[in-house]
Amino acid sequence: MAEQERMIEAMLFASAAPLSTRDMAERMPHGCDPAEALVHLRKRYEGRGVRVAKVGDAWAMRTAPDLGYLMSRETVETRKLSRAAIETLAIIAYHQPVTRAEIEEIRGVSVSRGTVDQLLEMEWIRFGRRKMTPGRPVTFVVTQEFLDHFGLESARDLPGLKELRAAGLLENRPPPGTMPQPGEGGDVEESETAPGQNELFED
Amino acid sequence: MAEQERMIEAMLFASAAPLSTRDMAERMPHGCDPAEALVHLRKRYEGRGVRVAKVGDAWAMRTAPDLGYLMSRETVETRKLSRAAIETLAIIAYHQPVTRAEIEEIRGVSVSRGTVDQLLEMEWIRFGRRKMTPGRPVTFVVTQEFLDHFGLESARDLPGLKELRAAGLLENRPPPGTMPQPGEGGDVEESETAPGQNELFED
Amino acid sequence: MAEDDFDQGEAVMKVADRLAAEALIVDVDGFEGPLDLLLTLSRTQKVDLRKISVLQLAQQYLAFVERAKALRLELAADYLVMAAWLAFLKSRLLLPPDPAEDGPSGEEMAAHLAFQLERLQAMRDCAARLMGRDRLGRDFFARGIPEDVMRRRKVHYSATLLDLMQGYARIRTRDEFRPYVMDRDAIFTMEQALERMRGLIGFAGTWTDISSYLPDGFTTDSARRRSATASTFAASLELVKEGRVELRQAETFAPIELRRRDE
Repeated sequence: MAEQERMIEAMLFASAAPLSTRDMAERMPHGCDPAEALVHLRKRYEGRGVRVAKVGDAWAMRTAPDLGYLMSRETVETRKLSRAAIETLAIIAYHQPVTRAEIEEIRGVSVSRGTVDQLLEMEWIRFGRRKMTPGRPVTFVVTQEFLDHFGLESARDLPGLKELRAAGLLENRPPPGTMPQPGEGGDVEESETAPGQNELFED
Repeated sequence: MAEQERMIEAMLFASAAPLSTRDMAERMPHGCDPAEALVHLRKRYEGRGVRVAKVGDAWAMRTAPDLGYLMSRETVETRKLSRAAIETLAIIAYHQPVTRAEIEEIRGVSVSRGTVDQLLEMEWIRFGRRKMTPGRPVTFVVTQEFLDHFGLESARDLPGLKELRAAGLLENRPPPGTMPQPGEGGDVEESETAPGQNELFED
Repeated sequence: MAEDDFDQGEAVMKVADRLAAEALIVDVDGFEGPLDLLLTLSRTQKVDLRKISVLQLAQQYLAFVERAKALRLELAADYLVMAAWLAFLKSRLLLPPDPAEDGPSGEEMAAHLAFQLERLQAMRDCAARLMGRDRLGRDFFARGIPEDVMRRRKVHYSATLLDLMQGYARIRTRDEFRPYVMDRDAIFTMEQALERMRGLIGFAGTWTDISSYLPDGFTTDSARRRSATASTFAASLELVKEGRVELRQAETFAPIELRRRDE
């Protein structure tokens, strides 16, 4: 019986829906008696943090009602961060400390106040040192919470352009027909763009 | 303490993902000690159908492996991994933090970017700290999801790790003189991308 | 699997490395690089990898490559690189060491190769042990009905590192492509320069600074001036080659001057 109790305990824990004794019997080896095992299991969980509850004519494990307050923080709705927020965040992570004007220059579009506020509220970014340029604009940097969330040890561990490419993340190709043809001056273009890009990736 | 044990029992039971003691402490009333309660709870579930498993620095409830046969309906199909992906994963786990070049040295062939990409996507590996060697290459390490999936308490518990270390097989020995390095003779795996295109994207 | 290896091993013992090579050749696509092939070949020796005869292994590998050549099979280049290295190693192992020569001894090289093979084999074994473990979602299971349902609605925004990197890649690649698509107006190609100069050199009876040949609109903006200067200079060289003009420069960094050459 102890073994049968183990079986129904595991099934009730892992099942995505409540199980009737019939469901359990079907999964268990022939000759088992889930009804009796249930009696034992219910007894075992009496007064514990979890209990065996009857749901219609099926059974499920539920946390004890008096501990519901422990679950309240898990009642969160997870939403994907917007594209604008992700891009802004990425720029801050890669270029920090960075001013709003610099973010806008890199993104090529203006950054809405809401986006920055959202990232600040999430505590993924914070204000950094003011820049020593006219107007002394504030800068943004990423926080420890940011590093924790993304499983990074430091912002310097973010992969560079070359590694992004190696990981297959730079798949975009210019549309066909816009690729420079040999002898068309393609070499010149390439050598002109290179230094500017490298600059941005300097550690 | 009995009450604290109930609390962590309820929290661990309710969550599908592992929880750290910090996660738990944050949700518990002030002054609770989830670490001590965990010791008790772990003991209580010894030999049961469900057990308290350590996953990195977090904890999770998991069904006992010997009862897996009862759960055929809950089985999740994991993506079939290629031999290259499995070997790459093992090398990252046993040699972490490890760079792409080191993986290639061990396997004797270049690592296709699809392989690394797949492992990143499955969240079994992530980027680690950069290596303090020329070029500051990024490294790869295994994740909590990896530990959870393979039922490991920590990466130190990988099977055979001690023996391998004792046999010197986890050392990074530089080859004497000029050994052929992977990719020297044009790599087979990466050749799907046209060479002309690669060139254009070089930093 | 074990039986196959055994049979293969027996065949080698009885006949020769050449036949073993032939047996392997059928499976040449099945190997993951030269180290993998070497590891397979080493199994025929039936000894602990620590006691393996690297010399014998090198010979087996070279026989394999010879055989592949004879059968006109195309081997990837890295197999041939390894073959060249093993031939070198073989000669080092067979010949008495030359005291005048630098570099690692044959024994050191052989030891490292044996180490690599042992390490690769160890990693294969580890991979197999890892995949054979009890696994989440197959042998043991997580909570089937997680209770983190939304009761109190608090929005939590999430993003993965992949999202972040893709976002960044998106911005960076946009910049990368801009020159190809949009900045073509900053480029004065050599063909354009040549065409322009062919029309103008008829009037260059006296020495003229080639910078005066830059087209309108290409002299003020620095990127455009750079491009036009380069292409005009290249076009001038082309015209010299054709014997149509002469070039001269008084000293380093002095203006480059051009004059029509009369036949």
